[in-house]
Amino acid sequence: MMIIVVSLFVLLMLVAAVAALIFKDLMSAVIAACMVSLIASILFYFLQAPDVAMAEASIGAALITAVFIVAIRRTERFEE
Amino acid sequence: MSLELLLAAAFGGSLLTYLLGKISSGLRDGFAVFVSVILVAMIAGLYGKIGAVTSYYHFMGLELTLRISPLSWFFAMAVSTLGALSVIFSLSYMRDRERTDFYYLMMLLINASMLGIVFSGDLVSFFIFWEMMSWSTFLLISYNRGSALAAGMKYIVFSIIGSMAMLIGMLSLYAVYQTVNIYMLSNLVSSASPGYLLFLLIVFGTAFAIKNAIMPLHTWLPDAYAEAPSPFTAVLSGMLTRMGVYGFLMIMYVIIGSVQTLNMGYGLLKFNYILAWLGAVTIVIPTFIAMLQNDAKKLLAWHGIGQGGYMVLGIAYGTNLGLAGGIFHTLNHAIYIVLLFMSVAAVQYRTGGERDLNSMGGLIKKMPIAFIGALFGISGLIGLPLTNGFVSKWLIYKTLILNGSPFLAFTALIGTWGTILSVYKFLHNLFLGQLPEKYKDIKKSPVNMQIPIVILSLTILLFGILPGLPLKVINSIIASFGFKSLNVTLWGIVSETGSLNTINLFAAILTGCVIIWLILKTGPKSVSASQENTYAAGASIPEGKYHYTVDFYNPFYRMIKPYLKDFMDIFYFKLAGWTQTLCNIVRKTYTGYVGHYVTYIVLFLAVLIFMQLKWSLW
Amino acid sequence: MRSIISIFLLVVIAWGMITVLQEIPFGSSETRVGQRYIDQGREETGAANIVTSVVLNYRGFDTLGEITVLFVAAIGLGAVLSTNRKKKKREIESASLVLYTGCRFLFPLILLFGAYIFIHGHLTPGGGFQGGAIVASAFVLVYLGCRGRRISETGSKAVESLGGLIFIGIGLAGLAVGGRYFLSNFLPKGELNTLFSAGVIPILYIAIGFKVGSELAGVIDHLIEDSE
Amino acid sequence: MDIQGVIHFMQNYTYYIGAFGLIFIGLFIMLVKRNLIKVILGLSILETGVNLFLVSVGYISKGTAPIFSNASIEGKSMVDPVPQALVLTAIVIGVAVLALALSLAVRLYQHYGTLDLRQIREQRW
Amino acid sequence: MNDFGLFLNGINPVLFIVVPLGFAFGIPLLGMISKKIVKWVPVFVYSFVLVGALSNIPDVLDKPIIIQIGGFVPPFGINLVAGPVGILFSALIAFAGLMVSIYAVVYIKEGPEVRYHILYLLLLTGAMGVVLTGDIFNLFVFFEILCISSYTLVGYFGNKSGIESAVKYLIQGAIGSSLLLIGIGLLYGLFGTLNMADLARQISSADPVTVFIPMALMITGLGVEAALFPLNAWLPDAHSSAPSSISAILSGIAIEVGLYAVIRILFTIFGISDFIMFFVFLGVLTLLIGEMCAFSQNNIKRMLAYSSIGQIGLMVFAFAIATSHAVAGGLFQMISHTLGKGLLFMAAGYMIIRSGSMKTASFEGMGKRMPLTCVAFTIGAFSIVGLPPFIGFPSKFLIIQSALAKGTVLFTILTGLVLMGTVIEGAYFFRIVQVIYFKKGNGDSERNEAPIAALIPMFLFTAVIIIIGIYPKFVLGILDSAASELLNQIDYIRSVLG
Repeated sequence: MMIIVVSLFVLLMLVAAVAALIFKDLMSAVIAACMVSLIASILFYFLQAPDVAMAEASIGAALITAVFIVAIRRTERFEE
Repeated sequence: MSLELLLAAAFGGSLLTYLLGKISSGLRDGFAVFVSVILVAMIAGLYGKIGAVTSYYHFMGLELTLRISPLSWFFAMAVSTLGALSVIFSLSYMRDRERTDFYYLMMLLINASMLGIVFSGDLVSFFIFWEMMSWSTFLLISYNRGSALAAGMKYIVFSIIGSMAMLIGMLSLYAVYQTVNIYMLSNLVSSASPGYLLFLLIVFGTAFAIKNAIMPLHTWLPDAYAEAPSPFTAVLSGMLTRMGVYGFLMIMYVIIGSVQTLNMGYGLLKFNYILAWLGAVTIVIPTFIAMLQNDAKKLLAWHGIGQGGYMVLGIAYGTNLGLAGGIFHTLNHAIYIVLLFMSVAAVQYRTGGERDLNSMGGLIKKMPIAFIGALFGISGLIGLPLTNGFVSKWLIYKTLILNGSPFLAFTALIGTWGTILSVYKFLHNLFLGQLPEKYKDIKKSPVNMQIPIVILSLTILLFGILPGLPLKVINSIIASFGFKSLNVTLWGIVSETGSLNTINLFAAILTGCVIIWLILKTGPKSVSASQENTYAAGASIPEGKYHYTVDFYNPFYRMIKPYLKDFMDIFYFKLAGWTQTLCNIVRKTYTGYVGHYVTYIVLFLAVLIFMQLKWSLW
Repeated sequence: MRSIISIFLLVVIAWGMITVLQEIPFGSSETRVGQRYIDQGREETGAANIVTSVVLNYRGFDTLGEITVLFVAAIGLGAVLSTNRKKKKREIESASLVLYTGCRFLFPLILLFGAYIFIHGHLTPGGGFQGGAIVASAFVLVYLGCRGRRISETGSKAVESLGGLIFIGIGLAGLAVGGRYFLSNFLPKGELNTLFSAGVIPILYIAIGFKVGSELAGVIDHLIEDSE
Repeated sequence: MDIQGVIHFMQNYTYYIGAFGLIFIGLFIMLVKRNLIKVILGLSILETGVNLFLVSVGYISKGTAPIFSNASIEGKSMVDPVPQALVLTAIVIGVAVLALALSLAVRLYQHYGTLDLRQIREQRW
Repeated sequence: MNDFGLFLNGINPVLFIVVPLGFAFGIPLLGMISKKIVKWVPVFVYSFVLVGALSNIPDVLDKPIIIQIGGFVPPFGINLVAGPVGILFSALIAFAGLMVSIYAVVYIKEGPEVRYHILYLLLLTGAMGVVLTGDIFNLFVFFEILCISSYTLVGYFGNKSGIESAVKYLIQGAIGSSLLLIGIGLLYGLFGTLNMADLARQISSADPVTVFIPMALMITGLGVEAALFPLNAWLPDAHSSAPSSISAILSGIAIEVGLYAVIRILFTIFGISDFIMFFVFLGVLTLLIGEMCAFSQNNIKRMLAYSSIGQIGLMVFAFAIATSHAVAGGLFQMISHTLGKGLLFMAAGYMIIRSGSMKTASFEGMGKRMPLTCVAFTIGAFSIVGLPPFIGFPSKFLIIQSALAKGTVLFTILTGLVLMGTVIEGAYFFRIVQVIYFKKGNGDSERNEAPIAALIPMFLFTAVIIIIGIYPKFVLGILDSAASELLNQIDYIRSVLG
């Protein structure tokens, strides 16, 4: 039944990605992208890649999101 | 005396001249004259050493050779002599101009590359020297700035098109026969298929037709001649343009061979007929356009095109008489056109660069030597008996009539009429008529300008009276192409269908002159009258009432003007405009919007994938 | 319009992907090279974590390139942001006491955690990159929590440089003294699954950890600067 | 299609669908979005997708992580360590590119005052 | 051969990568001691690399040097392959790098100089890694170093156009590298190996349909950097906004290296040794588009950049013919383009500084103001157009010759198109030469030559352009063996895998 869980995660991840596509508020989009990264890191864990999962969680999800947020703070928040 | 040494001297001399110019201009002038004269002597010394081959360099696995043949000796002699005369002429013309070092460098470099062209034993060296000639000519045409820039651009674009066509032909020969040696090729190519030969003739023909300014490809020439520094225009018109003739001779009669060339095509669509007709067209139209010019150099330039037509006509005909006529005409044309340009340059030098025929006149008294030069020059150009032009034109007409081409002969004749009309305008507006007030105190041309003018004038007479001198050499050229040689005497040509004997002519004309002189002698003594006296019957007239000869042939001009537009030039300008527009449209691909660029990338990938999945390209 | 074209193009690409993915069935990968690493990695490198042995030994050259990429980005980011940077005095509202104290308290702990991760890279999941990122996140915390606190630029630069130089030095040492190969693992391998094992791997990972940590911290630092 | 078939399909393709779904969504964002930050976000999603794909290429059914945390573990059914190593590298490269991109975006905003790529077109044809 | 220390006969090629890298890492430390030293570091480093590359030429002509990193036998570790191609390119990179670094000593005066020199070293290191590596993922990594450092260097001045170009370049480049990475992943999934030779061995027995998809991805990905049409939209922006020294390197090294990667993948990995019609057309298209865009430019650096696109098209055309002569010609064209375009950009750099504008109209009368620079520029332009006796002529000669040696009508027509591109190229280059020399400038006309440290590299380039133009046999030997290395897949596999 692992596969059901995985499929749900994948679905959630794709939904988050689509959300990142749709959101006009860049902040929300970034959070959605962060979700994508986080779920991806869980998927990495399921794929027996703990090293990658750690890297994705710490770099891909955390640091990148921070950098995005800083960048948005310094520019503008809404996509017109 | 090896050919390598000759070329090394030519190229080294040009560079050394440039360097010497940095030290002292006198030293540079002396050295430039020295180099160019030495080259003449060296080449003269090569006479009779025909057939010597030297391999001087290996380039990308090809053996580059130099070789001297009768044809190349003939051209080299002409090139170096005229080059030397032009350099001597330049000495005062170029004094006090800017960048004289550069001028001499390019002048000698062009001379050297022309020598390289004619002495090349293989197509690669031929191409290399050809290209060097092209870009150095470009630099020199642009020398005068202003409108010279456009002329230079026109020249170089045509020139590159020509050399690219030549590159294709040359490399295709290399790819097929694994050699670029002209003489080895001449043995191999004769067995090629007619289609391939036609391809070769077309690509090489394009290159040489551009250089020789044959009718649809002529438009670079008038501007280039008019805008280049005048002593260089002399070289440009005399020999550089005629490298096209050399090229035609080489590709038609050396590489492909007379038998193959003359049998190319069917009936009236034979290659050489078409070329001959192009030549005929080139004679007629430019000559009449020349008539309409009011710029002395442009007028001569259009004649340069027209005379090139005679050469091509002679060469294309492919009989021994015609070839002799074509080659001889090349030489003769070089002599008198150089002379004419030098005369114009002398006038220009004294009048401060004036070229407009409508604003000059009456210089005969002020610059007699220049007038003599112009007179002899136009006599040669028209082809008056006792000038060299007569002999070569005679040869060409005779070929045409003998081979049953009255139409071509007629067109050539029309060309001569046009020539007469227009050169009279030239002579009259420059030297005859009223002298404008501002040129009252004009001085004679300097000695170093007079020397070349006198030499060339005498040469015109010499070759006109003794055509056998050059014709002997031309005879050996024709023989080397595999034609029957002519029966040449010192005074002319003997043949069963009518012979030329200049001594009779000479005698007749001399007699005529003596009679006229006697008649004049018996009449009342002529009194030298001032200009005012002849034009205003002794009364002094206000300056404003002077009338100059402007708008020569104006009614005629109005009549034929609509038909004599340079349609090709307009067409090329349109073409350039279209190219520009097309370029601007293409440029719009790069829209500046990243989204588009990303689309391009994805599109490229999608196309690759689609092609493979649909058609399995790999 | 653009969307339709884009979707069309992506569908074509997807078609190609589907075609090729038929040949790569999930879950049964072609592990010729990988299997050898699993079989012999322990003897050849002495690291328990095969990923680490691949990253630092079998494909150590990639990692050298990788830290270089990060270095490039850090330097480049500095170059991009530094031009005409205005050194204006900023009004910094100090953080609340709770936040401040919390940050001060958490900072060493996070650092320690990061250090643990990169020191144990050859034994457990994790390593220089992950540890470095955690170290960097400690700095992010300080930047956000304790406003006005900065790491010294020279210090972080020196750490960056030294980290890179140590990596290269060890590589060259391998070339010069060890097995005559660049980056060869010339130190004794030790006993599997102990801290002091796997030859040069821990040293490399520590160097990477410091380097990555200071670089990522530097990146954040540059970006945050004068953003308030 | 019965439930077994669906599960089979999912077992075979779920990760691939996830990975390529991310890749295509990322590409799509980059294709149609006009906001620079959004485009960079698309790039980030694209890179995550690529990483996910790489790791799933190296997966072996019922495999274990390639770590010999104690001596008793057999190396028989470990997943391929190479793609994991590659992905580690790729993640770091990705963060480098993204950080650089964002810093450039910040600078660009200072120059143009907008992030709309349609208006940032001074360099063209 | 496997036992290869720091020095054997020549300098170990791994040092070509490691030494610049080490110095790049060390520069921040050096910069703390003295900022003056920093700018001489690239000069020093690339003199060393140049000597090293040249010292390896005799060995390499004999058989390629295979260097294993970490001591693992090829399919299981990363290896460097310093064959004739690798050494040829490293010598080229080192030479161009050395020259441009000398130029940069005086040229780079503003901005964060220390960072410039670090990034410059890393840019060249990336290029060096790409040409030397024998592992496809390693290629990706070095490629990223190359790309990322060029993104930043394009935006080095931090001005509006620089940043804009850098952003655009980055977006396109990042998509390219992602596609490349997907391609690598697919290949790994298919064959379970990353070593080029090993991949090549297995691909020769694989189903062409499936193998093609990763190839398409990789070609697209690398094609962005190699500036194939229509993936080259970044190029004119980036080349024109970067500092001129960087434009010289981008144009002379970066796109060549990208193209190298493309042909390495096509020829060596995928073993496509017959001529590839698609790429023949692509090459001609790239050439024509590049030249046509350059034709109507009045910004000199954009013009030169578009001309680079044209040159790349010519190279692609040459490589796609895929006979040994054609490939040698393509490599030769790369050399001549590196030298010629490097020279042009360097000369243009100072002309821009002196005239204060990139508009071609502002160069009127430059021939008087900076005669030496202008002579260098002119020679570079003539060489790019392919006029004898400069280096552009033999290279173009070789390419056209091998295209015509195909003997088909189609190739004759394509050659005609290529030469038409040359005509356009000639037209705009000659126009610039006219503007420089034959137009009277209205500004001040006193002599204001570029500094001597900038003239030295220009004149060394000029000297090499003329010398190789007259004696092409200096390079023909190594070009021939490089061409046979590229075309001879089996020998490559054998020499790497034993």
